[in-house]
Amino acid sequence: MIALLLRDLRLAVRAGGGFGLGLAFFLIVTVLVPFGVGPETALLSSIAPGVLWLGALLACLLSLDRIFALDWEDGTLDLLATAPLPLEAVVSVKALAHWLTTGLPLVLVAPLLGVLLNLAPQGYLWLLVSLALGTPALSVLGTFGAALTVGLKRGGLLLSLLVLPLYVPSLIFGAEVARRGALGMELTTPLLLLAGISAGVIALLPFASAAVLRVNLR
Amino acid sequence: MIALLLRDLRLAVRAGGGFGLGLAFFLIVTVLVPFGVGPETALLSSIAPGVLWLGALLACLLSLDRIFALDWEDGTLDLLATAPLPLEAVVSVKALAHWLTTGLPLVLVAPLLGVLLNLAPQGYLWLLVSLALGTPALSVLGTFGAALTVGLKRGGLLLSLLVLPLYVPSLIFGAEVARRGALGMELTTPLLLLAGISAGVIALLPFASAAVLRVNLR
Amino acid sequence: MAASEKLNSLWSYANPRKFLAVTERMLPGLWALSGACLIVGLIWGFFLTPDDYRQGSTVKIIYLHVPSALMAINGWLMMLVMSLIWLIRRHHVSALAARAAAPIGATMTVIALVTGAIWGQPMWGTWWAWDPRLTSFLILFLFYLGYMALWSAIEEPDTAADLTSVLCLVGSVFALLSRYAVNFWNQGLHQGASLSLDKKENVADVFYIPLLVCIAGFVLLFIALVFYRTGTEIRARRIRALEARERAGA
Amino acid sequence: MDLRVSDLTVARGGLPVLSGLSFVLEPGGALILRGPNGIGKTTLLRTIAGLQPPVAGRIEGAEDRVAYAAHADGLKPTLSVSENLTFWARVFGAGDIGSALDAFELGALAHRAAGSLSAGQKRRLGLARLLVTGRSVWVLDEPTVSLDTHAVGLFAEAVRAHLAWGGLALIATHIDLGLSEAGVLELAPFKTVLAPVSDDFDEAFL
Amino acid sequence: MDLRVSDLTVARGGLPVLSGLSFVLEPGGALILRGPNGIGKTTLLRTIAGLQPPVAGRIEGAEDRVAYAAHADGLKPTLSVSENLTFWARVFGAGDIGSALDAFELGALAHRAAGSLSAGQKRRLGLARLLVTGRSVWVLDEPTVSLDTHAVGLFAEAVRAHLAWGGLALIATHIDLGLSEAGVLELAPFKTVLAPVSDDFDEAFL
Amino acid sequence: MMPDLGKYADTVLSAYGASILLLIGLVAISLWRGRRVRAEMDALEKRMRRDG
Ligand code: HEM
Ligand SMILES: Nc1ncnc2c1ncn2[C@@H]1O[C@H](COP(=O)(O)OP(=O)(O)OP(=O)(O)O)[C@@H](O)[C@H]1O
Ligand SMILES: Nc1ncnc2c1ncn2[C@@H]1O[C@H](COP(=O)(O)OP(=O)(O)OP(=O)(O)O)[C@@H](O)[C@H]1O
Ligand SMILES: [Mg+2]
Ligand SMILES: [Mg+2]
Repeated sequence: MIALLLRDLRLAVRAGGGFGLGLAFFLIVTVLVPFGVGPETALLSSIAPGVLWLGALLACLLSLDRIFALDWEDGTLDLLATAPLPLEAVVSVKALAHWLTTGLPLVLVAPLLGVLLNLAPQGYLWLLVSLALGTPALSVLGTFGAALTVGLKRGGLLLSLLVLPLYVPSLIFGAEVARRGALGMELTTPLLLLAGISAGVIALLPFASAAVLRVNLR
Repeated sequence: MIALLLRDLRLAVRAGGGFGLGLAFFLIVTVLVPFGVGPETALLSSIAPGVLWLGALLACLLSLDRIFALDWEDGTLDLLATAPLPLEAVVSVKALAHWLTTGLPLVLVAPLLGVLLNLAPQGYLWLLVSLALGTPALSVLGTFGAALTVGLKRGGLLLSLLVLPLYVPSLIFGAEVARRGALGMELTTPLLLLAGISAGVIALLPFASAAVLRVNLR
Repeated sequence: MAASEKLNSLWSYANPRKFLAVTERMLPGLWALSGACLIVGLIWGFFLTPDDYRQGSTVKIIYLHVPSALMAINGWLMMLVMSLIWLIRRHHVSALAARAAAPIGATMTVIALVTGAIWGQPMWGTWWAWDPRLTSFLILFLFYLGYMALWSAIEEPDTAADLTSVLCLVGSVFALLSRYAVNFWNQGLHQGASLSLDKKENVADVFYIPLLVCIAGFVLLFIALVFYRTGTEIRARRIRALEARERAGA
Repeated sequence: MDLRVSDLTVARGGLPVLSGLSFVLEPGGALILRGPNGIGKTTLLRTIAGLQPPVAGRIEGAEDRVAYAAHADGLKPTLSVSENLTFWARVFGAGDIGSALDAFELGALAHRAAGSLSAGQKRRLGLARLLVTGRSVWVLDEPTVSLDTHAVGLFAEAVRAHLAWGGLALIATHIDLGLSEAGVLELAPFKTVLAPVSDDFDEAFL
Repeated sequence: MDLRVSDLTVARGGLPVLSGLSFVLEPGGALILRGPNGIGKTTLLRTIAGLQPPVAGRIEGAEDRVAYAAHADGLKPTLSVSENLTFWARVFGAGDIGSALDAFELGALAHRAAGSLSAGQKRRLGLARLLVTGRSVWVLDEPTVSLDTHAVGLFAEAVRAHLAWGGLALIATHIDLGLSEAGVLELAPFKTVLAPVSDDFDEAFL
Repeated sequence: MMPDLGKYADTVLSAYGASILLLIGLVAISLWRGRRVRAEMDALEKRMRRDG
């Protein structure tokens, strides 16, 4: 299992492995927003928390199809399914590897991009906290979506369609925490709800993902 | 050549072919924006043109890797390169097929999504016009990017990274047209620039794409 | 004893042949009844009810809006039940019924959204507002879309049934979650002060009886459509099997 | 432990392709599956490997004992030959990769990225994976595709060593492997003959 | 027109693998390339097909006359067998697909999606593609992988018909194709021996 | 017989129009596909009975 995690991390940092590309996408989306909506500082700073959360979510989303697609194509998944690892563990490790290579870097770089969008000074801490609590759920939900679509050639966009509505609660509470943080408002309730969703998803969804993956392999 | 176009269109509408998924992504991004930035109508309506352009651009971007990746993986590209079609024509047909299956539906559905973001009533016409003029350039530029990254396993995000800067001018002028249209302002200059970019790109870029593709095949 | 027997006989409708035979007999009646209810209810509502004192004639939209909104939610619930039955008992008919219901539910969602949007224009001065009810309906619509897209993307029917059923389960949980999330995020306009229907006491009957007739019409139409479309799905599935046989024979 | 297959029916694409298949394979035994293209060899092997459920019949002695090798080798092009092998050795918690590399003469290629190997070299690496699984039932689908005659010899030796150690091997192939001691099972007689159209829909879904 | 290869050097991964290769193939002639795994057969065939440039030497008579068939068949899994073939027939503007289907006994499968074929059936479809190109130089990389003996016979017949029509064929393979009339070129002697590291940087880059 | 819809006539009529169109469309598509599939199945069954 650790072998699997290490392999996934190693593959991600190898040439063409995609590490850092989620980050780059996040950066570029953030940079493009001012081109789209215009450069007024006040407007930008009022939409900054939401845009950063959205950007992180999209960057995460786009890297989802890497979770299983390559392993499916070259037959690794078939072999893993006959290996002495429970598929639930495989799925969880995959989600963890995805978070470590995509979610974590996004969390760390988000404050930097906040500067580009004139995020209010008191907003940085809560942006960081909300992303740190929310992105693991995004990875686990994404793993579920990836397991659902793994058999389909180039299921990438179908994957997005399936996963995005699942992301809505996390996005709402996460962006709410970040926004309230930036405005200096009270934010315990959304923060708890955000954490609750993440905890529930991490605890339960791997079983659904493994079941779905098993169906897709047969 | 018509055979190629027809085949691409047919593949796109076949199960799992991805037709309509670009659309779905566009829809979903537009829907998610209010969750991120909050539901205030005035705020939404002021960022609407920019967000719609960005959403269309991202939806287009995400479907780029379909242009060549599948044909590369199953060896079709090798075979096409040895076929009696000039590679420039292949590349142009691919771009056209991409626009027909992705760009055109985006253009047609954008006004509907404008409603969701409370776009100002006078903005609809110009949103439509700017997208209709701008998206062909996005497809052609994207084909170039796809040709650049075709050899790379899972080059999807690298592709985004390469193509996004190329999209910036189209995005700036396109969003400017849509925004000025929504505000009822004068918009001839950005409109002409947008159309100029599209025309230039369509006329010249296929040669670059074909050259790059040839290098990638060897 | 009797109860379990009854249960057994209920499961026997999961046999496609029997299902087809039974629904075949019921369908003409269902079509007629649902058509009658819809026509009576809508004509009654449209022509014979008074205007509301604040909303004017727009209140007549309620006869389409509320029943379709109800059926949009109940359609998903029915799909959830059918998915569970498929996952537990593996009756093909239930999986196909869930598949057949999805486009109906999606259409109902669209009707609710469209009538709501049209209604919102005079009432709230905008086609669309990010009101929680509206928003959660939009999310429901996305779930319907994803569900249908997944069905059509997978070729193997049993695999598709398994995957869409799990999606339906997980989706239901998240549809509920987003309902609460959305409520938390925006208090909204819907059912706000602009709705004089809150004072049900004085106008109740005039609006209510035709509304009930319309709701009955929508429910019956939903059932008729599900029966009919499930029959279609069963036949399509059989065509697939027969064609495979034919090819294998060749 | 024996591998016992009794009255097995396997399906692909929702249609049974082979039925009434029974055989017993004892430790140290090898069975070669033969049959024309499309008869259902791949389907049968996937079913025995536990990747898809059988339609009818039983498979005993396969669970958690199978090392499966299909057309796709499960190799990561960006990892080196030894990294690829080490990964599988650790997943299965068994074997050292040195002897596996030697058995397929991969020593000289150990530090090359798997993606830069030629077709036959890749295949050799895919077969070397079998040696690090420590599993006793080898289920192999056309294992010698792309191999030159020398490498086919290496493969036959590896199989012999596996059998001598008490392993079992089930191999689908179209060409001669030089494994004279192995039994041969011709699959053509087990091809499913579909009954004429029945009115029972539930059955006709299959 | 002859296919002439003179003093050819081909490279893979930035390293020359075969050098000093010359041969002439006349219309109606077939040449079978043999050599151990990794000697450079695939590399040579890709160079002759024009997919990569040669390092040195000349190839004459190949341009726009080559029909290339590699491991990957260029089939779309969602299109049917006949749709796949029709596409290639129209791209090459030649051939009717009926005779190609017949030659590889694909008639019964014509309406099946290519993705649902077995390994050997796919390969047959990939070979049938050659017949609709109307090209005279067939460049084939291990064409009979996954084929059963009957299908190998069909392939040999198709090659013979092609040669009789005046075509040429260049085939890399490890197994016996039953094409006794074809010449055989053993590649092992042409393996590049790299000179010891030279001080001339420009040269050392190759 | 037409009731007076006042200034909201457009609103109400378009709501009714759109909804009824959607309902009719749904029913029509269902019936159309149902008919086609049923005919196809009957033809197929007949053919297969005759052949084998
Ligand atoms: C796109 C917009 C809208 C959507 C998606 C929507 C959705 C819904 C839903 C889900 C219900 C619940 C049905 C039930 O639980 O009984 C409902 C009921 C209702 N809606 Fe809407 N609605 C929308 C716009 C509007 C507008 C603009 C109005 C009027 C100003 C309105 C008036 C009503 C009324 C009066 C009810 C019945 C409330 C009750 O049962 O007490 N809706 N709508
Ligand atoms: N979706 C499908 N629908 C109908 N038939 C299918 C489907 N998928 C596969 N088949 C058929 O199932 C049969 C068994 O395929 P399988 O891959 O097991 O054959 P195989 O014996 O491995 O052949 P090969 O030697 O060519 O690899 C084939 O005839 C194939 O055409
Ligand atoms: N990137 C690389 N760096 C170094 N060597 C490479 C690289 N890519 C390929 N090679 C080597 O080039 C040689 C030629 O490979 P090629 O695929 O042409 O062999 P082949 O004769 O087709 O072998 P097979 O019979 O196994 O298919 C192989 O030895 C291979 O290992
Ligand atoms: Mg096979
Ligand atoms: Mg080779």
